[in-house]
Amino acid sequence: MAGFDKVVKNYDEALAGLQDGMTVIAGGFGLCGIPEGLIAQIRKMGTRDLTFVSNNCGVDDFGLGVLLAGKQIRKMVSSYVGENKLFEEQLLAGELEVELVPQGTLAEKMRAGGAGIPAFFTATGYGTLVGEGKEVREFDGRHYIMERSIVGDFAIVKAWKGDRYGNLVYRNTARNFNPMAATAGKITVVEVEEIVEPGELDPNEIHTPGIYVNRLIQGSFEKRIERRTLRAD
Amino acid sequence: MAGFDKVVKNYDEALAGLQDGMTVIAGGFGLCGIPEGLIAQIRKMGTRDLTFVSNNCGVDDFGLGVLLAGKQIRKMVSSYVGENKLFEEQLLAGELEVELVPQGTLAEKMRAGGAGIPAFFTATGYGTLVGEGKEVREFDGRHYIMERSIVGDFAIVKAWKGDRYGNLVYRNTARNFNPMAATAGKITVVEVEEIVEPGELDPNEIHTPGIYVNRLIQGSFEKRIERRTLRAD
Amino acid sequence: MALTREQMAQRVARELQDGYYVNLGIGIPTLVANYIPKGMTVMLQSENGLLGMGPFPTEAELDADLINAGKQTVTAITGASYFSSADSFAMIRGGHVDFTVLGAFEVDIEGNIASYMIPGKMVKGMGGAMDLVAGAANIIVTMTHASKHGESKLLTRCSLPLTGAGCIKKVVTDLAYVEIREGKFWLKERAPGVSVDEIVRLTEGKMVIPDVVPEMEF
Amino acid sequence: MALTREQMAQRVARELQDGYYVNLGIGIPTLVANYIPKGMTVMLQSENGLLGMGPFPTEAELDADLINAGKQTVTAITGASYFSSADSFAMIRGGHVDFTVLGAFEVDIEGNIASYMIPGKMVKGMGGAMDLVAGAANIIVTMTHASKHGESKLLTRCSLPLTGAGCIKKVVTDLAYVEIREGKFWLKERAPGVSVDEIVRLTEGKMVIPDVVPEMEF
Repeated sequence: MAGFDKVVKNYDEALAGLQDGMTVIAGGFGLCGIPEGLIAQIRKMGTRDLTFVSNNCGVDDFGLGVLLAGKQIRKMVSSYVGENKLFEEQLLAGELEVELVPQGTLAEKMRAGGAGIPAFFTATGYGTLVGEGKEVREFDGRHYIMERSIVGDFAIVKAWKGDRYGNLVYRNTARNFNPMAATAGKITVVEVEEIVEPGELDPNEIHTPGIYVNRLIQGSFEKRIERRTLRAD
Repeated sequence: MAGFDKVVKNYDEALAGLQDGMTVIAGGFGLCGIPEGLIAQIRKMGTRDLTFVSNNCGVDDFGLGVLLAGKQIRKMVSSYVGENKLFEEQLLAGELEVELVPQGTLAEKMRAGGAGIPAFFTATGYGTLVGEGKEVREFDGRHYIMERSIVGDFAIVKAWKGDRYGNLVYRNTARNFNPMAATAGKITVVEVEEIVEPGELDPNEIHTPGIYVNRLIQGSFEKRIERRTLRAD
Repeated sequence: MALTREQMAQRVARELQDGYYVNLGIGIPTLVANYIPKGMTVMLQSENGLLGMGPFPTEAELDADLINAGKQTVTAITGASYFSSADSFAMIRGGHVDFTVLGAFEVDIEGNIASYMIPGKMVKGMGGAMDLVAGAANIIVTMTHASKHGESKLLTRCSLPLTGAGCIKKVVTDLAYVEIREGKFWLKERAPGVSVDEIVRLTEGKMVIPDVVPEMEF
Repeated sequence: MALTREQMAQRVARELQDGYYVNLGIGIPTLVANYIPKGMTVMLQSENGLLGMGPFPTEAELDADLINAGKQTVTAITGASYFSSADSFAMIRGGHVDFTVLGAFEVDIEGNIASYMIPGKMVKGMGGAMDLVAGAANIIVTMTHASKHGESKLLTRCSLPLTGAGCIKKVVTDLAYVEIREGKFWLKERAPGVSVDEIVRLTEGKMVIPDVVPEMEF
């Protein structure tokens, strides 16, 4: 099954073809479940003018924040940003554009992009700034706005385990946006904690089937915790 | 956690409240993964004028076909019907109405119904009878039709294992329409092969979270095979 | 006396019912989990993708792959499930969460809510708040009745950009429990020792006052 | 000589590439799986919810919970995955399946296809066919060139209700391999021993004939 072996040799190969001005969809919520090595590789490549579709933009020295440091991001499509100072600086300086999208709408836009659905209706954002300029439609007495789907030139994804065919499983809340991101990239690149052989993952328990995955690489992860919170006992 | 124990004592309790004229969404593909005991219970109750949203309508003496025998179905919303003679007879006699929906659109209509999305656009069916009378919209140079979501008064679902909180896992291709059906019922009733205690199912591997499940019952299944096909060796 | 944050959470908790699936926002709403009435169980949904959220972890339980919507480390209870953010918001948008508690800057007599953006300040985003207010049939807002400068937060018309339109029906403030319907606030309860006059003075939007306004008990 | 069903499947199989995810319809398309070129692997998708479909089972392997889109019992290969029908058609509609093979009653010069309904006969439904033709970028239709009565199935305009509009680009019949573009059929290959004249005679829609039409080899 050589044609289905998605494992690439190194990070250069993992992100080969990524060019200035492209749109990248990234998995992760805060610093949880982010493709650390792939972000580091984009930093190293110095690719510029990127549009990132990602729920958040990391912190100053970790996650997508490191690409702000390199002034590599032109636009963020996110639900919540500004956990880092660079973001605010670049936004105020006009170096960075931001499009705020409600979290659930963002997740659904990615899902729709991967599923061949160009647009859908949601009540989220109706009557708010998010709904401005968007088509409004009434269904069964309630108002909804039309939202378009999102597809990326690349998707960068972090999974727990992946087999050589690209079948993926995620762990706990590190799943978050990763499964939708995986479906919505023209080229989907996945970084995993462990590469296993086909058959090691139960076919009933695969979160992302390998058909969505173009390239797979084993990473090593710092897994930084953004808000370490403990209980007393 | 008494408030979360979804297990009901018997089939009467499982389908209490089902009334003439209601819409029922049913999981299953062909005879695979169908809620056999719940269908039998509807047969026993004799509820009439039901609209069933189900990919198929069973065979003459099994699956939803048994409800045709009881003349309990007024309308089928399906992608493929007519594996049984009763269906054809009742259709020609005007006793039964059928709305044909492409299989993927049907699955998505259920998913949208459960997900609070009242309508979505798809290329499926554009330029065909399915698209007639539906809104057509062009996105990025391609034509799409608008499809509405479906919600049922009841959903009847078959799963492999379920814990008392209603967390479900399905087995192999018996998953099919069941996960979407589970989300799209105002009252979702699930029949499982095995009831387990909370914690026995890995939280990373649950296909349907218990929030969607109102009632859970342990069934016994014939699991009839529609097209037994073997290879020579 | 105005309610403490803990008392506000306590009052909100009285709206819970056994078997409710509940989403709690950041701040006072989070405290509601500490006041679930005895003999009652609710299950907490965290919109990043967890149903059955448990308490914060011990040092030994700490897991970078297990956080809540506020990005704090948490635990999961027995019988929990994890899912994607698309599946999580399908659950929310589809109205499957029984009860949602959120903070706010302002609410108004039309049930509008403003909670994510103050013009002139850095805009950080709405996160999941717009989805939560649009998806929840049963939602309660908890916030102080007025600002520190005495400016009412219960208005005729929200002054800040909206998080959602026409979706709020219940508000617990530090002074009162108020319902919203028919374009009016309806005063239902007052904090112990707080006069109806004080509540009326600090409510800018039109408010209906019944003959008797019971005091909350703690 | 017109191609046999097996030869038609064989000709279709030459369009495969190593690493393709493939959906095969019922009938002749199913036979394509028997002719995957040596040294090449493809993975079969079954639209009811299986990626990595294997051969039919032995008696010992028989499993009522494991069927294909034609409702036949099947097996799954090592590295397969199961998913819901919504996820399966997200995969199809989203264009993630590399290659789709379907039967048909008719195709026309605009790439329209009719394959599910003959008016006057009992309508059984389109199943997944409308989704498959709308979702696949790379789709090949295989059918006999004409009916038993000599009526062409390659038409100017389909006479039967459509399964999809403007979506077919390649057709393998028992007589020829034909491409569709610019509102015309383009004759690319002919079955061994079948004359161009016979193909033209049995093609109702406008067809472009190159100077040389190579014979297929088997």
